[in-house]
Amino acid sequence: MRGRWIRTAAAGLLGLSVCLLSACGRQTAAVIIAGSTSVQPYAEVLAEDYALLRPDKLIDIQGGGSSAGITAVESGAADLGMSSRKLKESEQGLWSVEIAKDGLAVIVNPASPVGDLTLDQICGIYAADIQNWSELGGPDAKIHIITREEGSGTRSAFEELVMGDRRITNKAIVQDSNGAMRQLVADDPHSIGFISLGLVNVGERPVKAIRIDGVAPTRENVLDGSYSLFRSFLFVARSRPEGPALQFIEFIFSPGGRLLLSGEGLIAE
Amino acid sequence: MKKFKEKLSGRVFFALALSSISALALITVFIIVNGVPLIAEVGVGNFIFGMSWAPSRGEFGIFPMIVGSVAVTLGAAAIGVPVGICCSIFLAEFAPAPLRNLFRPAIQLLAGIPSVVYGFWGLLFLVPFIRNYLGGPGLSLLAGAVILGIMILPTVISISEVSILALPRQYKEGALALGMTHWQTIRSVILPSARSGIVAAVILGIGRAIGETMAVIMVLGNAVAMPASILDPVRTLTTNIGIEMGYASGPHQQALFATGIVLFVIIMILNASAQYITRKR
Amino acid sequence: MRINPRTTGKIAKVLIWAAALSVLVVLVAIILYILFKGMPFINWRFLTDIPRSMGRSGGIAPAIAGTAMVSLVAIVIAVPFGIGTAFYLAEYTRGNAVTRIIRFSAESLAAIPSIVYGLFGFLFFVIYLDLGWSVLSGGLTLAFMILPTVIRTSEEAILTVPNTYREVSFSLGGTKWQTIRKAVFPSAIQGIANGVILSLGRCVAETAAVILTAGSALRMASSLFSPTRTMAVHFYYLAREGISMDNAYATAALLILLIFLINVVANAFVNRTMAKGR
Amino acid sequence: MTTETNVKIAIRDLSVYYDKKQAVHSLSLDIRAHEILSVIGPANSGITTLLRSLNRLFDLTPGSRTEGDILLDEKSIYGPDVSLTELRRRVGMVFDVPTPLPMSIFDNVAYGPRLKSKKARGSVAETVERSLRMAALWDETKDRLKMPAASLSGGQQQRLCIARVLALEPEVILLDRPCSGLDPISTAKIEDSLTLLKKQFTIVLAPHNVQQAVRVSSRTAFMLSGRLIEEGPSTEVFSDPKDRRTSDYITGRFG
Repeated sequence: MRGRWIRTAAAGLLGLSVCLLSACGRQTAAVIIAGSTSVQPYAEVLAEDYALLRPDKLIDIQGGGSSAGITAVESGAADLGMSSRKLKESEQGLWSVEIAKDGLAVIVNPASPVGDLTLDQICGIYAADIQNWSELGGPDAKIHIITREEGSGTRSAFEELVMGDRRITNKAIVQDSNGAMRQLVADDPHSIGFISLGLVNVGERPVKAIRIDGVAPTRENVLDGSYSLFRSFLFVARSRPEGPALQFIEFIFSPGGRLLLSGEGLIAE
Repeated sequence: MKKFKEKLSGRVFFALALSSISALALITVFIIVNGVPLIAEVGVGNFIFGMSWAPSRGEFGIFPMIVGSVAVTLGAAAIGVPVGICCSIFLAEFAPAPLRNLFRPAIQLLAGIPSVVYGFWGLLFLVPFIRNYLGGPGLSLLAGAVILGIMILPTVISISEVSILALPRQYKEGALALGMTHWQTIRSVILPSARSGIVAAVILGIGRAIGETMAVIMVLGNAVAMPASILDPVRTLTTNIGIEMGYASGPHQQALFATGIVLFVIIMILNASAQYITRKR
Repeated sequence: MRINPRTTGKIAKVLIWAAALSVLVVLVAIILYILFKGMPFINWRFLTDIPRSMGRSGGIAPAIAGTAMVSLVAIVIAVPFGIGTAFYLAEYTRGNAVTRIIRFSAESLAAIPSIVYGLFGFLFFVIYLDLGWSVLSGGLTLAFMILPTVIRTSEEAILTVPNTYREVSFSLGGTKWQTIRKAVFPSAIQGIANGVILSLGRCVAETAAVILTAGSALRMASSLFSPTRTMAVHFYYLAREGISMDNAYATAALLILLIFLINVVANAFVNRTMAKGR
Repeated sequence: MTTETNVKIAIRDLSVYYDKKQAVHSLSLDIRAHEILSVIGPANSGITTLLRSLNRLFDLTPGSRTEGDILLDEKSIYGPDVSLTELRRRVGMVFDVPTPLPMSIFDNVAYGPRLKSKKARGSVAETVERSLRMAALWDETKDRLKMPAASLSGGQQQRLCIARVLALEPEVILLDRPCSGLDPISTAKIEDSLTLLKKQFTIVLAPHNVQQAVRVSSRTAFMLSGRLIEEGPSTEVFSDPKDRRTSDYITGRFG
């Protein structure tokens, strides 16, 4: 009886070690990139083009969120991390580079008469102080507030830039991606949401980006500093990258790479 | 040689069974080990009955989601169970053969269709309908309940039908011989006799509803607040995991595992009661 | 006021017919609507091309390959373990306490939501075993997910094999292994195959568990260790983020056709069993 | 103990239990080589249990327990060095309902021989033909050996089961009410084959009625509630039973 258990345990260990060994023998892509899903679409577009240039250097891009990406870089699971938030105190030891700026657009349905809000009004809406569009010059309808989920880089950028120390109301609808948020605002005439400026014009149906304190969310206004809602997209590495990772970053900063990012709506000069 | 094969085969089967069971045990252990520390830190009461969920501020209360799960599931049951039982009676007692032959494969197909397809359908038709005609943002408890009500139909229908068909013919023949009408027979003989099977079907359907994730992420709205009406957006335990797992790390991730434990326990209770009820028969 | 039993019977009958027909209509509507909207976009190019700009245009070949690879891994791993366990439960330890515990846990685990399997797979395979988001992680997670189902359906199939077959085989001098292999297995194989094929269907349809474990990479998976995106996940992104409705419908239609095919094959097994007069 | 040299099976003080219920009460009985012994008695007399003990098929029943001993050719079948598969091959069994396995006629008969090692099995096809001939089934089946066994009639299926046992080349054949579900013509055919087989085998038969015991068996044992009441040459037991319970049963007062 006892021998049987031992033998079975041995067989189990063997199976486990095979798993582990095969994990070590994993065929690695040239560069593994993980992190913010806000940055991910742009990174994928870059990688798609880079594959035409250097078909031998495979680039793997994974989502997971800014924090997960940074953790992955720290643990060595990824070569580069994508972050849509600033590095925290504890992360200052990492190497990072801003690949582009992304404006944050507050969007409403094109049917909405509201086109101009102050930062305070937006904060008031998201804190549920203002609950009806009529208070903002719109129709008498409840405002359907849409936000991103806890942990999202876009959400933390929005909280930092707009909310200060106020809280986003827990009555807000939560969507877990820019695309889903955009889709919902395009559907619902009484909704308000926020997405990357670069994605405002990317869906099949239109949404309207709101002027904030009279300033339209455009690349020029972000660049000259008059539009205040923007964040930096960072690539992060454990130390100064070399080899294929460096080559990929060089590609991003080449004229071709810049053009690609601008073409996708980011602010990359 | 034969003796050797005999011994070997027994050992191999035993080893396979043992590894399957340890694999299944592994899941339970893993979820618990990863979730319990956070529950312990926050406190069971604060975790389960806490009203505020803001992991970035260290607030981990999942009560609104428990309420959300229960409300959506009850709604789904209110829609899916009566309709499902009617369908199973229809299939077992009334349906003409050609209709039955169309119905059964259709039900089976529906059980197999990816849940995201249901969610998509809800997003296309149900959500706009609710927004335009009933009010609110459309993404709502009601939308989730309707979608889940449809999704549990195959489970409820097939298990109830099997339990009706499993009844001895004599029950029905005896009742009809006593001069009961067909409907009286169904109501006073067939349904009571098949009761335990039908109850099990309902419980399993509820289990499916409470465990569904992707379809409801798309239509529920996922707000972490107590719903005041069926037109409000809500979040369930499963969608909490599904929507936040992608980004979570540290205590936030642990809190999602802890959510998994609560879900696990609810399902276990439901399932144990379903098994108890079927066994009692 | 008492209503005459004939009237209540009629009312009940009408209600039941109405419920059944409305269900049928809703179900057929869901299926036909998606097929109708999606079929025109399914063509050779859609099936064989890679997706362009996040799936806005182009095809879904990598998602098809990803679905096939992930499901295959799951089946290849879950089936031997599941069937072996079922034989152990049904043939070696029938009716004792250990069996009851195993059976109870298998049945309970079959009811655990797939998202919980996803959580487990993410932490165990992706992080702990460091397999990353990959075909292997996704496949292993799905293997865990379908294991209870495979065990249960196989055990049921084995238990429906008449006991006389076993007695005959033993009385003819068969050993336990010979009895299982020659008398029980051939009679149970169709029931087992039916369960396995339906589990395959679950793998194909699953979203929550694979999204957390196989990742969402659009690139064609080159090995078991590449991240991939299954059709169901691809559809989820297309539909939810409004990337391309046409491609979303087409992917959904393809999924429905695939599930339909799987059901037809599974039913063929059951019908063959019935035709044999068992 | 065995004064007569032709005792094939000696049952010594056998008691058999299912969990707590006792099915056979300290029963002793000699079965001689090349005889047909009928074991008669009403339902639930322990006859099936007794038969299943002779090839230890009863061991498979969960919760079963056996006391006493059974000697086959003067060696205990409960001995530590006894191979169960060997024992069951020497003591073949036919069940009360036809039990064809879900495979072809040929494969059914070949099932036993094929379980042996390659060297020991010889030509399977020859064994199958010989066995089917002995069971008087060859002429009816020789043209459709590949057909499923289930396509045969009930009587043919039962003869197939007999052929399947014969293919093992056993020494003893146990038949547990082999004709219970069959029509008189099939029954007659099976009884004919039994009489022929007597020359080569020792046969223990649980007949499905008293008349069958009279027709085919040389000796008869009468069991009631797990106890052996009486045994002797069939002619004696039926014409001049020593025990009142035996005569009551034979004359149809109960059973």
